[in-house]
Amino acid sequence: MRAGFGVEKRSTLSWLWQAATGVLLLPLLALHIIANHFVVTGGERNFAEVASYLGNPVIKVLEVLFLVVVTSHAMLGVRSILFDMGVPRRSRPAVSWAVTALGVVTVAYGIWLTITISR
Amino acid sequence: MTEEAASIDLEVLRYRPGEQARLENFSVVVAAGAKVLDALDTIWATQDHSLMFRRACHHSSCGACAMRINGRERLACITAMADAAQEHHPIRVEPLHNLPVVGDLVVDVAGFFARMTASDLVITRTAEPELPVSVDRLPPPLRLRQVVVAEDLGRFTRFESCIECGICVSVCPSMAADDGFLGPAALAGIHRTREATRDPMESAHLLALADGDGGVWRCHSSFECTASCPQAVDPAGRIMSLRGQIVSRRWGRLWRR
Amino acid sequence: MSAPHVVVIGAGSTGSATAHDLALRGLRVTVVERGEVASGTSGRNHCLLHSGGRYCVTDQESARECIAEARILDRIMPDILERNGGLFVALNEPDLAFKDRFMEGCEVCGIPAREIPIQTALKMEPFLNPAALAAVEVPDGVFEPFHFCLAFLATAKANGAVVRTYTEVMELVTEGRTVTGVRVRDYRSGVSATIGADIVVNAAGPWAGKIAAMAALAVPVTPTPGVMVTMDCRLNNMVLNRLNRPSDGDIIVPQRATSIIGTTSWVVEDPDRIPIPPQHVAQMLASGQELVPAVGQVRVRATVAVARPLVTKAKADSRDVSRTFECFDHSADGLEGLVTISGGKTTSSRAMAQRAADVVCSKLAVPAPCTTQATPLVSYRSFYR
Amino acid sequence: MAEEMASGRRRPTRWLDLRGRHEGAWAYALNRLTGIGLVAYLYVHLGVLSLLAHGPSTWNSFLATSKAPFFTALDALVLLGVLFHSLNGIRLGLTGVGAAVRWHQLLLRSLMALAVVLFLVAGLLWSIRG
Repeated sequence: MRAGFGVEKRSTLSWLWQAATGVLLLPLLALHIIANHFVVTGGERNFAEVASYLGNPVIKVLEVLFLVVVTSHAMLGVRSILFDMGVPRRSRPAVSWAVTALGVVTVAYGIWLTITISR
Repeated sequence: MTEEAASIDLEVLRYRPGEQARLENFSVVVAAGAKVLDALDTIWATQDHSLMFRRACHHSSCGACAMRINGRERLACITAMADAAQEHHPIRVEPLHNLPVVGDLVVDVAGFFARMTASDLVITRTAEPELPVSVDRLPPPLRLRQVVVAEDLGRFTRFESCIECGICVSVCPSMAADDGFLGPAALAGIHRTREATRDPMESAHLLALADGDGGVWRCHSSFECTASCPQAVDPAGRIMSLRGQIVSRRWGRLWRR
Repeated sequence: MSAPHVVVIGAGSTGSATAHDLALRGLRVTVVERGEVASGTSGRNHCLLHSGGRYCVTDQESARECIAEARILDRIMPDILERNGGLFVALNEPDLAFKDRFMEGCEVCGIPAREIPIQTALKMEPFLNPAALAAVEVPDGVFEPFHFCLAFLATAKANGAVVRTYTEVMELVTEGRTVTGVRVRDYRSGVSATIGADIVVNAAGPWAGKIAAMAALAVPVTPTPGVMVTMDCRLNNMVLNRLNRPSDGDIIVPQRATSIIGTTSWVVEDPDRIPIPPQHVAQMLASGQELVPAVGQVRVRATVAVARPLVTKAKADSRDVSRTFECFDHSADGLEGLVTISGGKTTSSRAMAQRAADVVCSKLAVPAPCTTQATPLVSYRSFYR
Repeated sequence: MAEEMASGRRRPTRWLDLRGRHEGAWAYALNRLTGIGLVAYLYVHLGVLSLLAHGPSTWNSFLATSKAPFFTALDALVLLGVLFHSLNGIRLGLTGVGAAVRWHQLLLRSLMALAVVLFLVAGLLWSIRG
């Protein structure tokens, strides 16, 4: 151990995950925005349109994938900002758990919503 | 500009631990061509011996006089009074950010130097086939001549370009947020040491340090360190290069498994 | 009984090396310095680690001291020296005529010197004046003066010394005809205090006279400024000297990304206020261009004037004053407890420290011998802790 | 402030202080601000979508109100944030693994130009879509 700077890496994979989800987001987000707001008359889908859109199984998978990716990107970002805002080192695992839990709840809610609408 | 001496105003941050920081105004007569450090020396010699500031070489090789001048981190010894006076009136002089202030403009570099020690950077190294740092500043005809230097210089050594002034630590937004971060200079030091060392254990240890909790992944790519470095060390570029090395090593491991 | 306590005034190269030597001999040491480490003369140094070549004709005593000390420094602080050697370059017939005397002087003083073909010299130093007539290589080197002092002080601290920067000596405390300590003002706290001492070492460089004056003593130390001009890029690998007697503007020392041309010499009263004479700067640039014509094509990064502490002997011209140092035990002036060490140059600071510490130890009847020549220094980075 | 100076304690909000900083720090601060904004938007968006679970009439009446200029302006703001964050993200991803580090400034400027173009194209499509 030199001068107290350790080599432990609890959070070092997070940058790579952030980058990987970011890359995935580029096509998924483009699809989401264009499909839902640009190729649609009036810029928004009415209820029937939404239901039929989500009825397509490929679209359903892609939208759920989008939800998972965007949520993990967002949670990693929130965690990184919280760490930068001075969360002490020993509280960091708790923060990680908290954002993970929030992310899981968010995704679960989104999936429930998707299923409810397209049913 | 005339050769005459002129009176120039400065406001200098005065501070002692436990007291409120305040800006104190000084007017000082300096010669044309004087640097900010000359002005501080003059204030110290003629007006106030209690003014605390670090200084040694007065020619940008020791790194002691790094401070914020008009809100920008610079070496006071090579910052012209005339230029600083045009930017802001009065010239504002403050200590570096992100390091504890001992008094007035003096920061405690102990934590910073401990990081440099962790990087194992030795300040002498074998010379590269070009004269370091100066290379970009050389006027083009001189640069052509430089190419000749490439041959036969294996026996020469060089001091590292990094003068350990702490400017990159002061400008770094990640450093401002995370006190476990090794910071730009130390990470650049790790990159340099890995270039120079022939010891694979040393090299692996340093890469692990760079990949660790206080390492390269805490950098937020603002490139401020590279933009502000008075010695063209390019810490950001070296941090990114370390990331590339880490990623390719991990990638390689993934497939060997 | 605890070890005797010595207060060293000044954290320049002399004071730093002296503190290190005394601490190594087991004494309790406190260094007081009114500014930052090396904030006076030592910091604003030409950075030249003398091989002795510069003095091998005019001052062989200095030259011998230089080569011996350079070799010791190479052992105790190898990490913070650039040992690229130096060239003495002949540019005209008088220079060429000086060459034989120079080679002879080097041989007498034990300085390894060899003439190299001018084409080789130009290959090693592509910016050297291509009209050069001859070049002699000697083992000159470069150090960085701030780290030089920090390394001595870091080692002294590791051996128990206390270093108080931003602490100025206001008066010497005396009892009868004995100095018993110093009255200091600590600018960090704003508090004045007395530090007791068995012996006070005055290592204040060109300010040594001011300290001595506090005890109504005079020391023959003359503040003798020189001007150095630092160029905005590095134009040489090795130290470049004019192959002749030392004179103004005849040496270019590389330092990191710069080249420093030096130097001139005159005498001032107050070493705190040294105006930089513009004609000296012009002179440096002109003579620098003779050695390295490219000097005329790059900008000036900084100009520095700083007072050397020259120990005056009888002669008047400051250039002819010996570059060696003196240690004054002021008991000869009827005042006990005060020793002044002054003169010299950074290359010889370890030897100066040895002399001062010898005097201090003999006065305190401490039998410990000097071991600084064989003791590697710790990293300068451990000074701030 | 005095205590912070003596301890050298980090100020978590210093990254927002851009006085004297270069464009890289601006990009960093903007990336962070848009990131925070987009996370907030994500939850607002999910909240609004919950109206879908209440059936067609609730959703369709919401659609009617969402045509108001205020919502359009909000949408434009979100689109700007998305464009900046994702295009700057491309730069961060590339430089972050050691690619294009030397051209990071050029890269930033080019991507920002692209963001403006994409925003204008989106605006054009929006307006002609009717």
